[in-house]
Amino acid sequence: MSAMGSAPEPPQLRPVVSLDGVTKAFGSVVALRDARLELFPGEAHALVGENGAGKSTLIKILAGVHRPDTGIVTVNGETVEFTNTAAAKDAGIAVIYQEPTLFPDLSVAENIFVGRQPRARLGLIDRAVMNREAAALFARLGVPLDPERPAKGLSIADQQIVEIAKAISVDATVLIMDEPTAALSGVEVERLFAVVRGLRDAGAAVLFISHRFDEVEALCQRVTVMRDGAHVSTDLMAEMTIDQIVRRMVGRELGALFPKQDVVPGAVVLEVEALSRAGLFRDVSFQVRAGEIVALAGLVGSGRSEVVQAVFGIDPRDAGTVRVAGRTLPAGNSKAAMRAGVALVPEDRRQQGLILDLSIMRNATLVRRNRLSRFGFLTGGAERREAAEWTRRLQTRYGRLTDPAGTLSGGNQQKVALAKWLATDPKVLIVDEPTRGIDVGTKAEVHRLMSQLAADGVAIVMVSSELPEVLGMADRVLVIREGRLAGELSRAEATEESVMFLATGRGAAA
Amino acid sequence: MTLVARPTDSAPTTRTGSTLLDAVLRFRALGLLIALVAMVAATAAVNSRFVSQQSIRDILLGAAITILLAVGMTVVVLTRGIDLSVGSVLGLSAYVTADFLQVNPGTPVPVAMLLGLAIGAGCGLVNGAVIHFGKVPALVATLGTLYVFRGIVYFVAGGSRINASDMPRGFLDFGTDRVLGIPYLIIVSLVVVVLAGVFLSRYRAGRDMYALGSSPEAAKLAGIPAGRRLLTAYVLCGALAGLGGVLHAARFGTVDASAGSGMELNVVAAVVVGGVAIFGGSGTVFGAALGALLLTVISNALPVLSVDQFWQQAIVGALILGAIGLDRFVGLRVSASLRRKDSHVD
Amino acid sequence: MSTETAPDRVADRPQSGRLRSSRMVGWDGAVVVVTALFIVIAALTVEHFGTSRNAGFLILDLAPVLLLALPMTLIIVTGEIDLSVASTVGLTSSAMGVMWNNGLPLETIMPLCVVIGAVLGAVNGIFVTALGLPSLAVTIGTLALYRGLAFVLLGDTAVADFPRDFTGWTIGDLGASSIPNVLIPMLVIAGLFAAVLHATPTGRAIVATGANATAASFAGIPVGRVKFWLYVTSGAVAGLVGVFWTLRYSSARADNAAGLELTVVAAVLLGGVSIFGGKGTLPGVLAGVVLLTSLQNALRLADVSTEALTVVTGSLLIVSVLAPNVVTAVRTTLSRRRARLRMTPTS
Amino acid sequence: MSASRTRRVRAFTSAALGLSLALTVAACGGTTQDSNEDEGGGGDEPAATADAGGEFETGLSIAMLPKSVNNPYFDASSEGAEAAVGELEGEYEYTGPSDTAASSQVSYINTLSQQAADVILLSANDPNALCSSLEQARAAGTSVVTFDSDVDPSCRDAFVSQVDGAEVGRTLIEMMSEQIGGEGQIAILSATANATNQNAWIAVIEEELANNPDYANVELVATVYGDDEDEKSFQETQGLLQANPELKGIISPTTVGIAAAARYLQGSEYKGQIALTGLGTPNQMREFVKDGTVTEFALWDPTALGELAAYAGAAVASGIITGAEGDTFTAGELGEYTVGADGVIILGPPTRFNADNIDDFDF
Repeated sequence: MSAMGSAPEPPQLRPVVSLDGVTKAFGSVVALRDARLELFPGEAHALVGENGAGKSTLIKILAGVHRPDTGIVTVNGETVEFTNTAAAKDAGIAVIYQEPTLFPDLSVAENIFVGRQPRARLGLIDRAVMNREAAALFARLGVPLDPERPAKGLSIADQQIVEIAKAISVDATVLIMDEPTAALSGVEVERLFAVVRGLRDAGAAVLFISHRFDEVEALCQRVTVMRDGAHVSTDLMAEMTIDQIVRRMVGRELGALFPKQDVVPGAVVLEVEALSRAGLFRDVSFQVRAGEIVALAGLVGSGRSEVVQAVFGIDPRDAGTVRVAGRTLPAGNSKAAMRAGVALVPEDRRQQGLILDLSIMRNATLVRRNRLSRFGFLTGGAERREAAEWTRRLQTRYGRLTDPAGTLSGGNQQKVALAKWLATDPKVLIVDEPTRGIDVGTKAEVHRLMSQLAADGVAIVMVSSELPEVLGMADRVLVIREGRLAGELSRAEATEESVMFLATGRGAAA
Repeated sequence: MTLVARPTDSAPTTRTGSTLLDAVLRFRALGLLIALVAMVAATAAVNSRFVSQQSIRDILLGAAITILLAVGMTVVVLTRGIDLSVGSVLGLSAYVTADFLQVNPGTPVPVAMLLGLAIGAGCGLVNGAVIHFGKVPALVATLGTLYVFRGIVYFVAGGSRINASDMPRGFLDFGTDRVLGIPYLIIVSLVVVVLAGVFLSRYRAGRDMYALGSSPEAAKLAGIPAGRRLLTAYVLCGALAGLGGVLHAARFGTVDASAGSGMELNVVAAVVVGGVAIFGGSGTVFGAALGALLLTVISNALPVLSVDQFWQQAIVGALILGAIGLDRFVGLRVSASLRRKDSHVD
Repeated sequence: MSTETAPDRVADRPQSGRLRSSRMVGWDGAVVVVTALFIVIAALTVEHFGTSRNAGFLILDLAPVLLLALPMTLIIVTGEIDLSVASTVGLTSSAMGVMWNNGLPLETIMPLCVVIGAVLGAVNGIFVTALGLPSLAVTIGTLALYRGLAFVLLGDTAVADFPRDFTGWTIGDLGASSIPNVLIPMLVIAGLFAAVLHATPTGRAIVATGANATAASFAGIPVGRVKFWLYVTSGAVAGLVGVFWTLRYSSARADNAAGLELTVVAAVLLGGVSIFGGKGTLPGVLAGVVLLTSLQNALRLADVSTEALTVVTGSLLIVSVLAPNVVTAVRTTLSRRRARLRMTPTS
Repeated sequence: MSASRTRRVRAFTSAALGLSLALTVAACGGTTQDSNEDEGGGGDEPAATADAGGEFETGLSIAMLPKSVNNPYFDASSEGAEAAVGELEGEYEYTGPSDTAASSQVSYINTLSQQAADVILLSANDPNALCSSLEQARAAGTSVVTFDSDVDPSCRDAFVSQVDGAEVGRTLIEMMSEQIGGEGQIAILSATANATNQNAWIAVIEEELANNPDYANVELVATVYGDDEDEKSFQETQGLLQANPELKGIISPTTVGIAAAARYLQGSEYKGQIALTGLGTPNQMREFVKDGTVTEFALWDPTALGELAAYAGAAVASGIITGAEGDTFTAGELGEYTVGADGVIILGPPTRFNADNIDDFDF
């Protein structure tokens, strides 16, 4: 994608939207502390930061979803307090969320115009006009979507397009986009950017959140970096290099982060052969030896999580075999996998890894509940001892073992999720995005722990979307593209470029 | 440095799915109609009087009140709610209205209907407030008010019964008279079905009901005034149950404290059989009305077919199970085929 | 760095989780205290309430509700519901009458009734777990279906000639005491359920399933199977209650226990079980059952009219869910206000 | 872990079986219906003898427990009972469940016996389900007199019957025959299928039709049950008319049924074509008699029934009667009554209501 031609307009004097000194806490978790941001008309502004840096919270405050605990939000110089999303909308703020939020049962056109459908006589909704306008929006985006079909069954990319159409349909003065391109193809991204540039040049302010720096460079004039919920810096894009930005996001040099010890791999522990599931992945085969860390890399949505879930037996598989230490596992039977010594720490710890309403103790001992019982009964003592032991080993910080897991910070939640599986003494440990959304210090601890486990002879499969983590931790990298194994790279071969090449099937993005 | 793109470069040409879903939805309504026709035909084959003018009028009359309540229930179920108190609301409205007419025999019928609507709307408001402001699940809240409203009827009515002779002639005539051979009650129900149908399909507030039930999270992000819409839905449902009470009084001419007891089951059955998704977001009042009609036809056909009347309740239960099972089955098939069509793995 | 899950998506979870847990401890504890207080006050103020004979009547009255509430608690804790229990009682009662009329010995009939109940529960379980249908809709359906089948079996007639040995034992007292015979088995069953829920791996699985079914299945818990067996248990217990009901009233009828499901659900919720699943204790539920039935008993003894009983039951049901919500809302407001006070000066 | 799964399955099953067996008490030989035949009936007859000339005690606490409290029929009975109790200078209470389940009545019987009521006047929802609690109440010194709807004779002291069953049946068929001119098809719309009273009357009607030459040309083609619900009775009436095109008349021996049927006929094309008679209250039926939908129907006076029940109850509690055949007592203005077989006291013949006399009654 080429950088765009025209020079950015100098920002005007008065910001159309500003946040100052905004804090927001969810229980004990502080998502934002002293966040700042100014958006000027006619500028495209990038907001970057690691997961958990507070970007999404900041957006949701601007969108009226959350209310800040302290701090000031202004629109056109006036202090505002959005009590709901409608108020933010009325103030001219449109948001495209990273996860599409469509109504599956409503038509595509109606999804775009919900709450403000064009009306004819007697206040009746004029469907013809609505469909026409929706079709016009899609024409502007260059996408042939049928406005009358229900949103149910749309692909993620199409859903995102509907979201975009929704946002541009309101002629917003402020357009906020939270990773809108994650699911889009190159052509679609180009079209989107053309539309956004048009809006920007017409005087709208655009806040753009993305992890693709090529896009950030192509679109934005200024960039704000956030870390740990706080504002780090705001600069003109032209004056920054990507290296500088990344350093500010991470807060330290990259190289030192990932201490994988060299281990001589042992016998093959996990063998996956020709694993397939209709519509998700096909013909995936690999082996993992004791002491090895094998990374499954690939784009989001390429089928990595689905593969490991089928290996563990949470999901069914249509074909293929999984063997652990030579024994074949039955399909779709996670209990058998557990008994064979497989553990899976899933991707989304809030929905899959932990039960936030239950106590730390119950979470930590949930998978071992049968082992800990005596004569079929659990009296609490054994659970407490075990939970205390493992939280200590993983240096988890908590108030009491009986506190709900939801009261912990993200990093400590991840440690509890790890603890409950490590307690099973696994032969094969599958970790899906092991450090997503946790702070840098804990990240390093998790990596050290994985390295230690590998040294102790555990075979580790790591699904990760973070290239530095993949490159730093993995002995071998398996790249999945569109549900198929695109290639395997040794530690020496694996670079950002080579992984990206396999993941996308072409050259890494500029 | 990150891996977030998903380059689906495959040209976005095949974006169908609408036709398939449409077909399913049509199939649903069609299936109901077929069942209805088959039921009527089978019964008429046994006894041709089943399709006489009088008989058809009787069936429609019998369905009229259930249809009315099913329309209100549809609105509530669309928002992912449920209102189990409709039977009690009907009883309360029927008794209070009849009592009022007993004292004020000169009251014109429209005023009586307004009174019933108001009583029902009040009950609906209580339901809506407890559900929305008190954050009590609809099932629990309306199960509670099922008791409470019935208790109030007992309290108001005690052991007394209002008989036909206590109510004004004009009101009772309204329960039996016809225009062009069509009884008033049926006309009232049809008007309500059409109005509610237009409201749900052609007004913003109506579409919001679908949106709320389809995805509450998305509705929040879209700035849909959930509170106001929920209150509207429950008030509407209550008001229609209240109107149903007035029609009940006019039709049967006898009202005591137990009027409408247990009716909620039939209404929920009608709505579910009529293809309204129990978890909201899809379905129409026309489907629900057809569902109510089908249930009435069945219960009217049983005595004609000399089927043991005890089967009736069992059939209602089996129909509920069959309807939700069928919807689930069809839904799974559709989503499976959509997934296959949409997938990038061949 | 990829898609940002972030604290936002389920942002207020941690907070509400903490508040909810503290409310839980408060609520079922509160119900136990309120129940105890109520019984003391009623014994002092309502004539005849405190007599041992009344206690006997009370225990017989609450037995079916209590028994049905036990599996209902477990089912609601997994986030599902079973509205068909009372109809299952009716159907097993009808079946019992039919089998008796056909000359089967009672010793065979009674276990058969439990098995029939279990089969009826399994039907619910299959619809809910194998077909993945909403339990509310399924059990409303089987509520009508089972009651209908009960009438199909026995019509509107009653079978009443059960032997006195059995009917007498059901309503009889232990020796010369005024402790009903049924009390001991009832307490044993209740203890069994309490132990399963609170002190076994199965109980942990049940709670985990209700709190977060996805996370539970990722922890290797067979969510569907847990629910299925709970429905089977619920049906079996309903079958047992069908036997008890029939013998207690020496009358097998299709309409036995009609509408009882509402009382059972009300008692369970009153006992502090969250209708959303994941939370609830059996001591709380026992207190809920005792409170509900002794309240009705006391009101009857105090000659309070039936309509009041109806209104009280309905109101208690709503209040049992409403009150904790109000408490939570007040606490949230207070803590937010406190947070603001704490944070404002520093920023 | 299939091992633990099977273990759990087995645990469930064995627990379920264990529970049921626990209740199965000892008894091994197998208790079947046949081994039970000598049971029931012949309960403990009170040993006391009647003091026929005795005086009514004053200060008796007398409670009426109807099938359900929200029923105007029982409201009328209660009025009569209350008046009688007033005469006798006793305490009167009217209490009961709002539904018509037998189990609900048990709770009320228990409550009344706890409150040490002297007399319970009961209209039973089930002939057997109430017996054990009635026995407990009687053991505690409460006299039980049933009215309107009886229980097993062994569990009560006396039964005040509204009317001689045979006479009701005969009256009903006689009225119907008169209205259809002595020939044609008729049908019966009853209450519930196991309603004791209705079934007894229907049996009499059938017997009359079979044996009485006056009714040789009258044919009973169907008996349906409206469950004493308006809607149900409505639908059953419709069904009757559709299924039997030659139908000339309907007998509905229940107040709910006759009112619903009348209301249906009034609004249909069958008005005036189909004769309708049965048992109904004048207030309910006045409308239909005046507009010609119904010519004549019958009923006893529920107020008098309640009054007689109260006197009978007081007589038992005062030892004037024991419920044995031949005992006599005076029921205020109603006059003297004699206890018949099985402790049954009969109020008197039913009253027929038609356009000429209906305005004289208000109940």
